[in-house]
Amino acid sequence: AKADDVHVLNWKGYGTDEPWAVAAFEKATGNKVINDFFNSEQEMLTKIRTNPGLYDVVMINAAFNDQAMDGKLIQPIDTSKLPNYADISKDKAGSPMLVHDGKVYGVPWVWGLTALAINEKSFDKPPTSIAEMWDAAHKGRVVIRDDAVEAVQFGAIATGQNINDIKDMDAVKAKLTSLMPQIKTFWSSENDWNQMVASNQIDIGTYWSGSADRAKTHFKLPVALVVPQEGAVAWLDAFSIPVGAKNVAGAEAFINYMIDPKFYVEWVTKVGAPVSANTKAVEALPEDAFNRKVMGDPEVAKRIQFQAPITDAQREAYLALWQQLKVDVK
Amino acid sequence: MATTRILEWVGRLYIWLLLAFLYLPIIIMALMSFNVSPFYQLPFEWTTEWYASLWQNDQLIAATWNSVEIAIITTIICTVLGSAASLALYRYEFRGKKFLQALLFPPIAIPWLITGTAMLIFFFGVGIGRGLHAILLGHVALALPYVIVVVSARLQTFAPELEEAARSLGANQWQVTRRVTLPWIMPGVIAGGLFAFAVSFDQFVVSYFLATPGQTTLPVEIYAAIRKGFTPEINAVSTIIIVVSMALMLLTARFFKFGGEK
Amino acid sequence: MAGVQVSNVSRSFGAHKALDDVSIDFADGGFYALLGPSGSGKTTLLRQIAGFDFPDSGRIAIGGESVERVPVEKRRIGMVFQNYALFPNMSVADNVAFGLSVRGEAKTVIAAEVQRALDLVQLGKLGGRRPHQLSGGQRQRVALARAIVTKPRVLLLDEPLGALDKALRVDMQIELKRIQREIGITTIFVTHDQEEALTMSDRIGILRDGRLVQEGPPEEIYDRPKSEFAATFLGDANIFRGDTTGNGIRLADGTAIAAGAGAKLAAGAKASCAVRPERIRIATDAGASDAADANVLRGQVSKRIFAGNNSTYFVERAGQTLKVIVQNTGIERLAEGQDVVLRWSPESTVLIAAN
Amino acid sequence: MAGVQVSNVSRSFGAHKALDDVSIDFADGGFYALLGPSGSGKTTLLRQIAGFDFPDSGRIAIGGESVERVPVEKRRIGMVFQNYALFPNMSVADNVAFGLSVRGEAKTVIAAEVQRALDLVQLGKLGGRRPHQLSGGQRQRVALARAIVTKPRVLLLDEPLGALDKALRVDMQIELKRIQREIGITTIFVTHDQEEALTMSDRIGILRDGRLVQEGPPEEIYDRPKSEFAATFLGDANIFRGDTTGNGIRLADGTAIAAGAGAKLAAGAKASCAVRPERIRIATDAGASDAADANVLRGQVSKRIFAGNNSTYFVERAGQTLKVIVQNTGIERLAEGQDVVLRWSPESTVLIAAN
Amino acid sequence: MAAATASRSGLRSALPLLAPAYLWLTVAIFLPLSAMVFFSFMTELPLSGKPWAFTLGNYAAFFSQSLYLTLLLASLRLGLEVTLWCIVIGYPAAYVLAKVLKGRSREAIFLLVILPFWSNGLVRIFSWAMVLREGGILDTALNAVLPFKINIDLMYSYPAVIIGLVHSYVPYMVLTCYLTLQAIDDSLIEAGRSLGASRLQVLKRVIIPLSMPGLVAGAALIFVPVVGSFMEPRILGGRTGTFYGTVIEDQFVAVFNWPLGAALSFILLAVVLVILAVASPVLKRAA
Ligand SMILES: Nc1ncnc2c1ncn2[C@@H]1O[C@H](COP(=O)(O)OP(=O)(O)OP(=O)(O)O)[C@@H](O)[C@H]1O
Ligand SMILES: Nc1ncnc2c1ncn2[C@@H]1O[C@H](COP(=O)(O)OP(=O)(O)OP(=O)(O)O)[C@@H](O)[C@H]1O
Ligand SMILES: [Mg+2]
Ligand SMILES: [Mg+2]
Repeated sequence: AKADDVHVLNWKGYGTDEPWAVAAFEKATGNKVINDFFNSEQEMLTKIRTNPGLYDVVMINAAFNDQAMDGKLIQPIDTSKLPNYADISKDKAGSPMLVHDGKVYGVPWVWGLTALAINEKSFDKPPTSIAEMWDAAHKGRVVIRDDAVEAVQFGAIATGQNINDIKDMDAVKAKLTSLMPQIKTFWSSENDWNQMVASNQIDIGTYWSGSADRAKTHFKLPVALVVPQEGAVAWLDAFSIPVGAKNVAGAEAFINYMIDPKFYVEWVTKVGAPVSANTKAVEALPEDAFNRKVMGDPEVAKRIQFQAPITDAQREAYLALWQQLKVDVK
Repeated sequence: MATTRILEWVGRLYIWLLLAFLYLPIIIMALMSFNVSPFYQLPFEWTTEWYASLWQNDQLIAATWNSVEIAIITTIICTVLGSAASLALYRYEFRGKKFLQALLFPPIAIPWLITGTAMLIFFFGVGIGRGLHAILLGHVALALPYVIVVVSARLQTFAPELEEAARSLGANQWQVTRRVTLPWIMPGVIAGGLFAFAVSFDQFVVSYFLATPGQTTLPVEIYAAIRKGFTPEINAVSTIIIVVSMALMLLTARFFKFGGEK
Repeated sequence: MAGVQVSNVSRSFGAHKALDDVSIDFADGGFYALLGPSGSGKTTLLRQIAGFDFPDSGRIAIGGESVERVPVEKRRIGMVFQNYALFPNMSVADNVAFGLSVRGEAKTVIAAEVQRALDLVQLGKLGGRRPHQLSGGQRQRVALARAIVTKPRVLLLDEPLGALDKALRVDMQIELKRIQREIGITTIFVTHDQEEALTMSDRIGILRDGRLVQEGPPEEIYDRPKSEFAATFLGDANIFRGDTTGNGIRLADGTAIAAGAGAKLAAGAKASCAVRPERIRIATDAGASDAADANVLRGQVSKRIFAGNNSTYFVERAGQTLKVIVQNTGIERLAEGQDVVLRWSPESTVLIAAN
Repeated sequence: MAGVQVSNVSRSFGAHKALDDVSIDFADGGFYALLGPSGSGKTTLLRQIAGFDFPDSGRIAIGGESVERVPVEKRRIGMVFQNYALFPNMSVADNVAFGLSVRGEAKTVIAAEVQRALDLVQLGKLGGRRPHQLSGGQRQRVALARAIVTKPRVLLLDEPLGALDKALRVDMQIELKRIQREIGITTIFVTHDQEEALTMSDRIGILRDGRLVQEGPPEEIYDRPKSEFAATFLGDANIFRGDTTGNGIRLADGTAIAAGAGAKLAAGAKASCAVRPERIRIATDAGASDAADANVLRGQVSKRIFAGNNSTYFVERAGQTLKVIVQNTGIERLAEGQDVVLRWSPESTVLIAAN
Repeated sequence: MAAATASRSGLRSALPLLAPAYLWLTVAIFLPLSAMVFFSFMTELPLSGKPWAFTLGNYAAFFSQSLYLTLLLASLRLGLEVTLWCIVIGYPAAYVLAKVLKGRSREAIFLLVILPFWSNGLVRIFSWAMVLREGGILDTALNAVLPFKINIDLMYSYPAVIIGLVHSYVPYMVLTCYLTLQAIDDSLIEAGRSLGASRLQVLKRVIIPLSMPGLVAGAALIFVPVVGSFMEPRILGGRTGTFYGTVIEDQFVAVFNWPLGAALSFILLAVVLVILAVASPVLKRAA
């Protein structure tokens, strides 16, 4: 990597690779942005491990920050170099998931929910309860993401438990088991969801808040996000700088740019995005913007539960459970 | 005579039905590249917007070129190495031949995901690293077994006395191979080459692991794109590829005869 | 150019001995016919010489040099395969051109040579055809043209004219002989056509069950067969079995047969006499006896078979059917059932040790 | 069982007429030999009868019924292919069993029949081999066994004995004749072996360039050829060309040749006389003239070729080389260069219209 | 037949021809996979920086959880069904191509058969979704033709997986069978029929056995990857789309448990090789 290249590792189509943003950043700083992508967190970790020194910025779900730090994959960030860092909401900036021994290993970027989304054509008025998914009327028209952790955490919410401290696994399993016959398919990408809604194949399912917003505002699909009264899973995405990054200065500049309100507003309006961790950025949105009105609603804030890091053992246990459920339904 | 004719027509009809089955998704893909909705939504609304935006999408175009180049090089290397290996397996008897033949199956049987991961680690470990060269290395290895299996199947039908006849006329091993054996197995080599191209061109996993940022291949672009929303630009580029290759192939078929007479 | 020495060659397929200690010296520039029943090892022998297959034991030399380590393409042979082995992917002309073109001859030279070879086998106009568009005999001629166009030093021909009609075959025989003489190619020729073997070759070898039974110039083999097998295999023969007298044998019924040729055997031993059917004169009367004709037998005609230039009479005598060949000169014909007298000279009778 | 009627059949490959308006009536239960030069359409004709290929025009009937709409497998034919066409994936026994087994015969019946057929072609022990492990002649015999074991009503044989040695060929000829007579199969037989054609068949047809040139019983064709081609193609003939007199021709040098057989032609027309070489008597002296021998020519021996039971003398006379066949009775031999007198009867001379 | 041609020189002559291909395979596949074999006997990946030890536990996991066996059997069944469908659909096409069509059109079709293969797998699958779903093309077309109303919703079902896989793999069968069928001498077919065999009997007794090498090659090239496939089942199969391949994928993608994933794949490999080994003499005998 050349000194003034900034190598960024992120999901594809997730802000950092927007051509207009990249162009603006390059124009402002003279650095050149090179994007690389991953398809799963595990893969992201593998890519960092097997390419030491290649990446300058990497986007890591806060729940995985721990693991990356333990593996000595990322380095502390000098937040003083990031003027916009001051505007990050305090609870997020100070999240124990990102700050270890007082050092900042991740700069919060955006957060969002895995909640429910509905096909508006199938509902006269939006449901309020997660129980809607179990309603026989929707048999065969329910979707859920093919992700063991999320599915189990979702089961926890449905059974009224803390997603980060599930006490009654059996209840979760029973609840999910009874959900399986309702299900049409397991989605894995935004595209899946949108296609299915577009062809009116589904009524309801779990979905990401930012994606639901994008589907509605950008693609004009009949999609509405529902944050059920039982709660929803929330996640926080943050930027980190890998150990051995060759262009730390560039990385800092890039991260700062990414949490800048100007970028954020443009991102939301042009493309659709999750909620920024920068309070100023959210405030810069129009009054009735989804990310401000719904996501900023304190009622909603009370109901959501942020994902905390989980151990490998837990993860494997969840996967085993999830696979068993999928096999049993065959 | 009459039944022969009828059977011939039934046969032709059947081939057309098969082609219809094979091309059904391709036609839909092409149609959707002209549809406004990126989610295959009906009713159909005509647009060429996706072609226009494809034209702007340097990254996708660059990735497509990378794919084409890698697939072509892979095809060439695979057909050469694969045909040579098949010939050796056909011509000579030696101990361990069965074992070598069995070794062709792990690359096919082990899901590409595992192979790709293994390559990533191994290439990282021995310093081959990532990049187009690594992708090529991987693609050739994945496609080779297909070529060998296909060419070997064709070789089974070869009459060995033709090689003898050629040698009795003073042809050395290489001349025999080039002038007598190769023409006979050519349909097999071509089929193997087509498979190799397909394996490489549609190879996502290995490319994905071995690609470096900025230098990717078309499947990698496509798979990464679906997270956000799969744009019909991809349909557009796929349509262009199919149309161009179809034109090339029909042209080839017009000028070369390889399935040909006995 | 180069003679071929086959020394003590054996070759087995599983338990079956296809060649069993065969030694033959094919003289330089000679024309050698190999004969033998179906499955006797003729093709196998040619394959050893060509180098497609290797003897289990024994040695083969071409031009005085052992060829054990010489690959086929360096042996400078030409071969016509029993099943032709034409290259299906090439036109007739390209098939014939193959040997010259791998040698890197100039295009124009090749074209001229190929045309000459095709004209020679009377296929001058079919150069553009593919082998599968040819008739059986046409294919065989392409194979022949392909083998001779390279002017090899040894020509191995495995029934090269078997699928041709008589007229064409004679033409080809003449061409083959001419080429062989002109450039002195050592030619080894497998054929089932006896007349062909007798008329064309300098020497003949007879194989049986992988062993060389007899070997020599055509007339010698024909006139002095060393075994009943050789006598009946090459040409036809009436065989009489009995005990040796001094100069012939005595049959079981006491009739003596005088033999003027063949082995010298101690009196009393079991032996056979062979007489060629064409050497026997057949007549209706006992008179006009010729002094030289010491052997006289009586019998009855049971059948006559017309075979173009001659006819064969089957004559019954003491439980044995004798064959007599009579040239169809257009005169006398004997009726079936007629009593006849057979006469032949001792010189026409070969004494053979019982085997 | 069933005769085969071929009526006005034509078949072209591109511009080439492989069959040109051929009509032949193969009599029920008859043994019919098809002769003709290489590429004359013999195989093509068999293929039309078998139903592998279809005439461009004309009609084929088997047993009186047109077979245009009868598929191959319903025609109840047996065929020996020129290239054998053995199934490479089956053992010899399975090849032979094929026809019976597709017909659904019982296993034990099949085994017995197959063994019988294999014994008959003297391959009883090779049932377990694969075709590629056989010699050429062995393969041909398997093809023969496979065709006859099903007892078809029409047997189409395309050079079925071409790869066999004489002894075996005679055995097979006898077997074929026996089978043909026993179950009365109509047999159509392509061969290049003239003796075979003459000795075995009831009738012979000669094809040339896709046309039927002459057709009839063997002796008739041999003794009364209707064209120079027929005369020289079947058997050998000395041809004299000149102008017709009343009962023969006059050569350019004035010599008259008397002909006792053949066409009746108006005096003065161009015509030929054909004389079989075996009909000519050759002698060193002019004396002892036979009254019946009206034809006498003088010449000089240029060559003698030994051919087993006979020898051929080549005699030069007025720029023409005449052939004379003499049976090798073991007596007189003429030296090359010797002046000789040739004599033959008008009855041995066939008058042929010039073509 | 090959044995007959084999020269006696054996390995030494074969080596120059074999070495490039097998060296390449060694560097790019066998060595990496050996590393995977090594990992499959570990408790943790050394990469992750955690302490690791040797264990057979990953292989034991296969036997201790019925889940894996169930899925393996399901995958084998899927492989078998897809292979059979490919034979049923592809073989006749190969036959027509090799024995019925003549001339240029044959080469063109030969090439056209493989062309769909050159499009992206995922794109193809999305197109299938369009065809198979309720209100999709198949549904609409059938309802337009049929007098009564039916509901075709094959999407997200086992048949959808089969259709998608057959579509992806049938060209293998067509082409490999074509290669051997085209080489069969027509006179063998004629010989069969002259002996009284119907077209069907000739097909069964002569043509199929002679084209067996192509059939076997095609079947192997289809069966083997289908057993390990995960993408088509996942996308087209909906909630029934869980197969052995998808659980292996999960071990790599969802959790960082490569040792288990690798162990599961090598078990798959072993099973597949055993099946091929057992099947090949059976097929040979049939040939
Ligand atoms: N498929 C074909 N295409 C073009 N010409 C052909 C084809 N098959 C046969 N011929 C030609 O038709 C003529 C007759 O062929 P056919 O095989 O009947 O000859 P044949 O009498 O059997 O000769 P032979 O004794 O040499 O076997 C030959 O000149 C041959 O070249
Ligand atoms: N590959 C083989 N495996 C087993 N036996 C074989 C093989 N090749 C030849 N033979 C046997 O060896 C013997 C000699 O075969 P060869 O081909 O030399 O006979 P041939 O004299 O050429 O006979 P023909 O005149 O019939 O062609 C035969 O009995 C044959 O069956
Ligand atoms: Mg032979
Ligand atoms: Mg023929």
